[in-house]
Amino acid sequence: MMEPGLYHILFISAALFFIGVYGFLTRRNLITMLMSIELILNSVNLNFIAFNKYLWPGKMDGLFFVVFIIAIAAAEAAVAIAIIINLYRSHHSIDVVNDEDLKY
Amino acid sequence: MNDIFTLMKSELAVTAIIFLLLLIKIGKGVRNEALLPIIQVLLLINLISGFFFNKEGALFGDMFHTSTLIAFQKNILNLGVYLISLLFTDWLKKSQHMAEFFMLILSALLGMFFMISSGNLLIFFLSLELSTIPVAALANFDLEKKRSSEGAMKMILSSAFSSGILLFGISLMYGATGTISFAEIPAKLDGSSLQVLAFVFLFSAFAFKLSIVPFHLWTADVYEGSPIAVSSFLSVISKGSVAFIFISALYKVFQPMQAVWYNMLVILAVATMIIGNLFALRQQNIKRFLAFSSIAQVGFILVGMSSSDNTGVTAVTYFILIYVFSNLAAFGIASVISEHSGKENIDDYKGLYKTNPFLSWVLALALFSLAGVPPTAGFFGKLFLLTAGAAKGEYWFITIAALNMVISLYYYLRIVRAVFMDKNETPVDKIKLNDSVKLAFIICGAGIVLTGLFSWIFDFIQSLH
Amino acid sequence: MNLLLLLIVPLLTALAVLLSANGRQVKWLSFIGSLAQLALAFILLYTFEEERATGNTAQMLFEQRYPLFQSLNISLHFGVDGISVVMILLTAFVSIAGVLVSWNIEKMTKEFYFLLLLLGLGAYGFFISLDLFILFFFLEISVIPKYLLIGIWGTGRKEYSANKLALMLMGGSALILVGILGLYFVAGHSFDLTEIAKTTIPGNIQMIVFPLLFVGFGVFTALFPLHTWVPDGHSSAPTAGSMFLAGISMKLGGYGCLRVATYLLPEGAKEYANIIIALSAIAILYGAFATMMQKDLKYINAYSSVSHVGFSLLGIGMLTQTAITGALIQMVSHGLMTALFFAVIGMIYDRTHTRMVAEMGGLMKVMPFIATIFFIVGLCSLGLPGLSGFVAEMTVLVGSWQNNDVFHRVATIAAAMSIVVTAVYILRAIARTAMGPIKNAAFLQLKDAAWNEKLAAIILVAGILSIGIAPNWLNELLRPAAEIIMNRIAGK
Amino acid sequence: MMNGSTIIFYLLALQTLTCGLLSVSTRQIFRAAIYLLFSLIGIAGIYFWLQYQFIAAVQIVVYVGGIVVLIIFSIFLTQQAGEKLPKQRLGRKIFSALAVFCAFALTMLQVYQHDFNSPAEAAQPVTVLNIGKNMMSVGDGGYALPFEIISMLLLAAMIGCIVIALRSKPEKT
Amino acid sequence: MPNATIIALIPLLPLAGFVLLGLFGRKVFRNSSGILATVLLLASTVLALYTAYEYFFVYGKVDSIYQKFIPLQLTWLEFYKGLSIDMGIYIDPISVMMLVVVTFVSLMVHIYSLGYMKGEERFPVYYSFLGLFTFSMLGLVLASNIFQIYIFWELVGVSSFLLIGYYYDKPSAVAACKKAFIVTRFADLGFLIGILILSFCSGTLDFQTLIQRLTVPGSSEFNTAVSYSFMGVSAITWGAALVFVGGAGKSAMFPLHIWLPDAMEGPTPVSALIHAATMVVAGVFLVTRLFPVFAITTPNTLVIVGWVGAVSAIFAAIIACTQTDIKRVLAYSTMSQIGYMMFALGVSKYGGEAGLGFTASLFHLFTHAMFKALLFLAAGAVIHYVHSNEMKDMGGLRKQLPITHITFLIACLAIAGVPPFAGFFSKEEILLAAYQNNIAIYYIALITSGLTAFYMFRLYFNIFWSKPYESHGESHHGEGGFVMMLPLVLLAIGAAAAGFIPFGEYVSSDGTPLKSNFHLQFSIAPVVLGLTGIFTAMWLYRSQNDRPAKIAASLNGFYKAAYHKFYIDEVYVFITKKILFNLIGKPAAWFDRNVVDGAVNLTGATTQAISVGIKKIQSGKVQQYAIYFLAGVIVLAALFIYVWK
Repeated sequence: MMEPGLYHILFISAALFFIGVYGFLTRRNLITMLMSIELILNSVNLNFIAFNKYLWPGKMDGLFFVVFIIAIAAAEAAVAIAIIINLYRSHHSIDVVNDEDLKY
Repeated sequence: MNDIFTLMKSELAVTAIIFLLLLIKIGKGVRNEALLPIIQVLLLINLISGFFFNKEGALFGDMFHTSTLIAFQKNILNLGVYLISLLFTDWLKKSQHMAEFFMLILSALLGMFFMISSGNLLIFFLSLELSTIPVAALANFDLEKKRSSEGAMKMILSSAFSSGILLFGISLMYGATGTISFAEIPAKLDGSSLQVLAFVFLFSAFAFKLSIVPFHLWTADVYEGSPIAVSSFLSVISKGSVAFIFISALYKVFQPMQAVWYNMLVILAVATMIIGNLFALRQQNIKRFLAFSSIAQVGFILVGMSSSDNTGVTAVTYFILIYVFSNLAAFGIASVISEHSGKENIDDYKGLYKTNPFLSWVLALALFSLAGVPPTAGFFGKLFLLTAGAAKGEYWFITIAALNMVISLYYYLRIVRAVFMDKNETPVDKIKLNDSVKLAFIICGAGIVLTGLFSWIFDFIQSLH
Repeated sequence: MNLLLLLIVPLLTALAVLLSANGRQVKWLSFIGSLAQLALAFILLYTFEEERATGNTAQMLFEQRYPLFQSLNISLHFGVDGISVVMILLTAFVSIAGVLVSWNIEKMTKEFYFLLLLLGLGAYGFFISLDLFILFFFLEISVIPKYLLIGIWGTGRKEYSANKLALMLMGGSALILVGILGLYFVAGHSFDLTEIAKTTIPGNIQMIVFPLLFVGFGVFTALFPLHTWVPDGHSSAPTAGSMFLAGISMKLGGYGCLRVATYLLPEGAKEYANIIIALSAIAILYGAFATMMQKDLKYINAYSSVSHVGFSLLGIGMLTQTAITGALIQMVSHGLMTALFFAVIGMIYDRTHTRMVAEMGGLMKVMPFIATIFFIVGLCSLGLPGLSGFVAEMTVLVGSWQNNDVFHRVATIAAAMSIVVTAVYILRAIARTAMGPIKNAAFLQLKDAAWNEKLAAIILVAGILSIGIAPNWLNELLRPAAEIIMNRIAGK
Repeated sequence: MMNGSTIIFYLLALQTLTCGLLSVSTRQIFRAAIYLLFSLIGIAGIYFWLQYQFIAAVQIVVYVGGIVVLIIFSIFLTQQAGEKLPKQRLGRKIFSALAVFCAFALTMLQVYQHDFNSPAEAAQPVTVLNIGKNMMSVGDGGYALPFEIISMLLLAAMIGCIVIALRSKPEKT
Repeated sequence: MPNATIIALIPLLPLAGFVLLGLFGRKVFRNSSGILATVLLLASTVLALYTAYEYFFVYGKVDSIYQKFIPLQLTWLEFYKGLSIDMGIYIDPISVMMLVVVTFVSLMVHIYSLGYMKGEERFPVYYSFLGLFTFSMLGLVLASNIFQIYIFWELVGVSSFLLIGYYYDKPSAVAACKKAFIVTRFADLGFLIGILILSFCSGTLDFQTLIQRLTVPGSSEFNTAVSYSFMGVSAITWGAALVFVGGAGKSAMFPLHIWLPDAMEGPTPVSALIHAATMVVAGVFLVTRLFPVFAITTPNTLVIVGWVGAVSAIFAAIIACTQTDIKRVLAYSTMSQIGYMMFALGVSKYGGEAGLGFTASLFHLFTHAMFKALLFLAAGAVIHYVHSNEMKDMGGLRKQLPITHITFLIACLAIAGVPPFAGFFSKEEILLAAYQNNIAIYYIALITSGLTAFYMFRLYFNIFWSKPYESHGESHHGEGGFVMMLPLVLLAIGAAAAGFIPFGEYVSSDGTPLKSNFHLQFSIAPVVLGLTGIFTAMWLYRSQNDRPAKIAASLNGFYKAAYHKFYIDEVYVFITKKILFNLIGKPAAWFDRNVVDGAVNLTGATTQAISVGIKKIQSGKVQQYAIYFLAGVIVLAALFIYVWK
C-alpha cells in the first residue's frame, strides 16, 4: 500500500469504465444497460478530475468537462428512458433479446 | 464580440428558427398545412443568407472558430435540411409532431454547426451530443411502430456507448496533453503509446458516427427502423457534418500523428467499402439498402481523407455536396413510394418506369450519381476522392477502391433493372406528386447533373482554403 | 474546325429528342442529327487534310483548351490527329446506320434514341479528348447507356448480359482510373496527354501503370481472357446496340490501349509486349475456333469480333509502325464490318424471328438484298481483298513480320492461320442461312429490306469499300500518327 | 505508512468498484439500481477526497438525486421490482469478460508506461466563485458557449422526451 | 512502249460489266445483260489481241530479247517507305500470252453461256460474276507486285466460290463452293506467309525488284535470305516453297486437289472457264512469275514442284479412269494436265536451253486452255441435251449432236497427244524436258500420257457411241443453237492448230527466244502409248459389253480405291470434322463458356456467397454491435501501439 495518487485513481476509473462496458455487453435488460452507461460516464469523470487535480491544475478544463458530462448524462438518460418506455409500451418487454426485428 | 452576429450567423439563424417554432407550437395556432410552407421559406432564407457575409474568425477564446470553408460546409448542411423539408412534405403533413420534428432537426443541425466550428474537445463533444440525442428521439417518431422504437433504442444505446468510449479517449488525451484546445494539442502530441491509445478511442467515436466498419453495425438497423426523413437526415447531413469535422480534426489537430491515422484510414476504408458493398448486395428493403450503400460511400470518403492535403478537404466537401443531392433524392423517392403505397422493397419497384417515369428517372440519376457514373456529379465526386487518395502512390489501395466502385455499381444497377427492365403485374400506382416534392426532385436532379459539369464549384471550394 | 461542334451536335440532337412529341419526330430528328454528324465528320476530314496539306505537322490539330477543375489542373483539351479523325468518321458512320436500322423500335422510342445518341456523344468526346480525365469521363459515359439498351430493348438473357457487360466494363475502367491517377501524379499533377508525353516516366512506375491501363482498356476491346462480356452482351443487345457496342465501343478500348497505354508508357509496352502478343494471338485463333461451334448468328459475330479485335491488339503489341497502323485500320474496318454484320443479323431476325443458323436457309431467294449484304460482310470478315478487312489484316501481318525472331514469327503465323478458320465459319454461316433450300415455308412470305435498312447497309458498305478498294488515304492519315507513337517507343 | 486519508481513499475505492461490479452482475434489477447508487456515492466521496467539493455536490445532486431516481422510476414503470433478470448466455459473458479484460490490461499498461510530466504550474483554486466566473465568461478560459450549447441540448432532449413519452392515440378524423 | 490505258482497259471492261450488272442487273439489264457483258468482253479480247500483237511484233523485242515493261504502277497501300502494295501492269511474254488466253476463253464462255444459261432466273447475276472473275484473272495476270497477285488471287477465289455456288439452293453446290474456297484459302495461307518471308528478305513487294535482289548472289538481301534459316532450311527456300503451296492449292495439286472435282457443281461453262482453262493454271503462272527465285533456291524448291506435279498427274489420271460423272472425269483430267505443267516447271532451269521445261509448261498451258475449254463446253452441250452428268444416261449421241461430237473428238485427240493436234506438241516438249532432267518423272509422265488417252476416249465412247441414245421423253431443243456452237468451233480450231505456233520463240524463261527442236524418234513412245490407250478404250467402250466390269472386278481393291478417289476426301472430312471441330472447336467453345466465362460468373457467385455468409455479423443485437465496436478499438489500438510502431 502506498500513498494514493494519480495512478490509483486512474486504476479505479479504468476498472469502473470496463466494469461498465462489461455490463453494457452482458446485461439483457435495457435499463440495466443504461446503468452501465452511467458507470462508464462516471469513470470518465473520475479521470478528468484526477488529471485536472494532479497534472493540469492551472486551468479548470477537466472540471468543466465533468460538469457538462454530468448534464449530458442526464439528458441522454432522459431520452433513453423515454425511448425504452415507449418500447415497453409497444410490446411489454424491455429485454434486449426481444428487440431484434431489425437485422441482417 | 461584435463579430458574434456575423461569425455565428448560421447558428443564430437556426436558433432563431427553433425558438420561433417553439413559440408557434406553444401558441398552438397553426396547422401543419400552413406551417410547413412557412418553415420551408424560413429554411430557404437561412440557406440563401448562408452564402453571404462569410468571413474567418474565432470567438469565445477560440472555442468557436469559423472560416469561409466552414461556412460553406455549414451551408451544404443547410441545403440538405431545406431539401428534407421539401422532400418529405407528404410524411410531414401527416405527422402530428411536425413542429417538434423541425425543432429537433434544427437542434441537431445547430449541434453540427457548432461541431464543425468547434475549437476544443469540449465543444466538440457537446455539439456531437447535441447533434445525436435529438436524432435518437427523432428516430422514434413513427411512434406507433415498434421498429421505430427499436431503431431509436439501438441508436441511443450505441451512441451512448460510443460517447463513453469517446470521453474515455478525450480524458486520456487530456491527461496526456494537458489541454483540450484544438489549437494547442498538435504541439503536445509526441506519439507516445498512451496518446495513440487515446487517439484510437477518439477515432472510434468518429468512426461510429460515420459508420465506418466495424463501428457501423447500428446504421442499417436505425435507418430501417426510423422514419425515412430521419434516415435521410442521418445518412446525409449527420454523416456530412461528422466528415467535415473529422477531416479537419485529422488534418489540423492530429497532424503529427499522420503516420498512424493514414494507415488506419487505409485499413478502415478498405474494410468499409468491402463490407458495405457486400451487405448492400443482398438487401431487399430500400432503406436498409441505402444504409449499406451509404456505408460503402463512407469508405470512399475515407479514401479521399487519406490524402492529407487541401485537395482531400476539397474533395470530401465536394463529394458531400453531391452526396446531399444524390442520396436525398434516393431517400425522397423511397419516401414518396412508401407513403403512397406502403412499399419499401426493391422488388416492389419493378415496373415503376411504366407508371412513374419522372420518379424513375430521378431515381436512376440519383443511383448513377451514387455509383459514380458519368455524366452525373457523383462521377466527379468519387473520382476526386480517389485522386486525392492516390497522392501517396498506394496503387493497391486505389485499385481496391476502384474495384469496389464496380461492386457498388452492381447493386445500384439492381434497382435500375427493377425499375426499367423487370416486368410486374402490380406496379406502384401512378403517383401524383406534391409541388414542393417535385421542386425538391428537380433541385436534386439539377444538382446531380450540374454540380459535376460546373467545374467552378470544385475550384470555388478549393479556393476557400 | 471547332471540335466542340462534335459534342454540341449530338448533345442538341439528344435534347431535342427528349423534348420531341412523338416517335416519328424522334426518328427524324435523330436521323437529321446523325446526318449532321456525318457531315461534320467529313468536314473534319477535309479540313484536316487541308491543314496537313498546308504543311502543318503538329501532332494534334485544331487544339482547344478550356479550363475545367482548374485546381486539379484538368482542362477540356481537345485536338485531333489522323487516328482521331478516322475514329470520328467511323463513329459517324456507325451512328447513322444505327439510327436507321432502329427505325422500327416501338417500345420507348424516345428513350432508345436518346441513349443511342448519348453513346455516340461519348465516343466523339473520347476520340477528341487530349486530357486523360476528360477522356475517362467520356469512356465511362458510354457504359450505362449500353446497359440500358441491352437491358430494356434486348432479347434473351438480357439482364444477365447487361449486368455482365456493365460490370466488366466498369471493372476495366476501374483499372484505367488507377492507371490514369498514377500518371497524374508522376507527371506532376497533369492529366494532359501531350504534357505527359513530354515527361519521362520512371521505369518502375511504367511497369505498374502500363498493365493497369492496358488491361483496363483491354476489357473494353475484348482482350482475351476478359472478353466474355462480348458474346453475351452482343447477343442480347438490340440491333443498334450491338452495332454501337462492337462498332464503336470496342474501338474505344483499342484506341485507349494505343493512345494512352502504349504511347505514354513505352517502356511498359516493351516489357509487356510479348504477353500482349501471346494473348492476342491466342484470342485470334481461339476466338475463331470458338466461333466455329456457335449456332446463333449473333454469337458467331461476337466471337468473330474477339478474333478480329485480336488483330488490333496484336498489331499494337508488335510495336512496329506498320503493325500499329494496321491495328488502327483493323479497328476501323472491324467497326464498320461488325456494325454491318449486326445490322444484317438484326434485319434477318426481324423477319424470321430466329437467329439460329440451323433454322434458316435459302434467304437469298426471299431477301436477295439482305443476303447480298450478308455475303459482302462475310467476305469482308474473312479478309477478301477489295473489302476493308483484308487491308487491315495484311497491314498487321506485314508489320508483325518485321519483328525478326521466332516468337513474333510464330505469333504472326498463328494469327495468319485465322484467315482459314475465319473462312470456315463465315462460309458455314453464309451457306446455311443465305444459301441452300428454304427450310421454313413461312419464310417465303418475308419481305426484303426496307428503305431505311437499305440506306444503313449502303452507308456501311460504302465505308467498307472505300477502305478496301483504295486504302491508302486511310493509311496516309494513320501512318504519321502511328509514327509519332513509334518514335516515342523507340525513344526518339 | 497509512494515514486516515489513505484508508478513506481505499475504502471509497473499494465501495465504488464493488458496488459497480455488483450493479452489473446482480440479477435483481432494483438491487442493481441501489448498487449503482452506492457506487456513484463512492465516486462522489472520491471527489470530496480530492477536494473537489463542488463536483461532489453536483454528482450527488444530479446522479443520486436525479438520474438514479429516474432509473428507479422507470424500473417501477416497466416491471415488477422484485423480478429476477433473465440470464445472459455464458459464452457471451466469458467472451465479454475476456474482451473487457484485454482492453483494460491494454489501457492500464499504456497508462503505467506513460510518463506524465506536468509542468509545475500554479493551481487555480477550485472555488465555487472561480467556477461561476469561468462558467459565465466568454473570453479565454470562459465556458459560456458550452453552457449555451448544453441548454439547447436540454431543450431538445425535453422536446424529444415529451413527444415520445406523451404518445397519444391517433386522432380520429 | 505499251499503252497503259489500253492495257488497263482490258481488265477494267469486265469489271465495269460486273459493277453495272451487279447494281442494276435485276432492273435495267434484265434481258440485255448477257449481250452487254459479251460485248464488253469482246472489246477486251480485241484489246488483248492488239496488245499481244504490239508486244510480240512491234516493240517487245529489243536485242532479240523480250523486255519487261511496267507501263503503270500506282501505290495502293504503302506500309513504309519502300515497301508498298502497288497496283501495276507488268508486261512480259507470259502475261501477254495469258491475257490472250484468258480473254479468249472467257469470251468463248460468255458467248456460249448466252445459249446455255438462257432462261435462268439469275442470268444477270451470272454474267456479273463472270465479269468479276475475268477482271480478277486479268488483274492477276497483269500484276506487277507480289501482293497484287495475292489480292487478285483471292478475288479469283471468291468469284470461283460465287460461280460454283451459283445454284445456291442445291446443297451439293453449296458444299462444293465452300470446300473450294476453304481448301484454296488454306493453301493461300502458305502463299501469304511465303510473301511475308520473301518481302521481308528482299525489302520489297515489287516483282522485278524482288527477283533482282534475291537472285544476285552476294547482294545483302540475298545473303539475308540465305542466312536466315528455320529447321535447317533457308528463308528463301521456305518462302518459295510456301508460295508454291498457294499455287498448288489453286492449281489443285495433290493433296490440295479435293475441291476441284466437287467444283463441277457449278454451271458447266463456268467449269470450262475457271476450272479448266484459266484459274486453275494460276498456280503454274505463279511459279513462272517467281521462277528465277525458285530456280536459285537451295535445296531446290523446283524438285518439290516437279514431284508434286508428277504425283498429281498420275494420281488424277488413275482416278479419272474410274469416274462416271463426265464432268468429274474432265476435272481429274484437268488436274492431271496441270500436274504436267507443274512438273515441267519442276524439271526446268532458269535461262537458255535449260529453260525448255519452262517454255513447255506454258505452251501446254496455252494448248490445254483451248482443248480443255472445248471439252467442257462440249460436255456442257451434252449435259444440256440429256440433263444429266452421268455416263449411263448417255451413249450414242453422235447422231443427235453432230457438231459437238466432232469438236469433242478433236479435243480428245488433242489431249491424248495425237499429232498433229495441239496437245501433241506441247506434251512432246514437256516429255523432252523431263527426259533430259529427271528420268523418273519422265516415266511417270509417259504412263500418264497413256492413261490420259484411255480415259478421254472412254469418255468419248461412252457419250457418243456405246449404246443408242434413248430419250427420256422431254422435248428436245437440239444442239443448242449458234451461240453455243460458235465457241465450240472456234475452240476446236484452236485445239487443232495451236500446236503449230512456235511458242518458244515468244515465251521462255529469260526472254530469249527458244528454238523448238522437234525429235521425231523421241515422240514415238508417247504417241504409241496414246494410241494404245485410245484403242483400249475403243475395245472396251465402243459398244456395250461386260469387259469393263470384268476388268474392274479383277482390279477389285485398286479399282474401288480409285473410284473413291483414294479416300482423300474421307481423310479431309476426318481432319475437319474430327480434329478441327471436335478436337479444337468444341473444346474452345466449351472452354470459353465454362472456364473463362465461368471464372467471371464465379467471381460474381463468390461475392454473393460471401455476402450471404457474413450476414450474421449484422445480428440485430445491439450488444453484439458493441462487442464488435470494442474489438475494433482493441485491435486498432494493439495494432498501432505494438505492430505498426
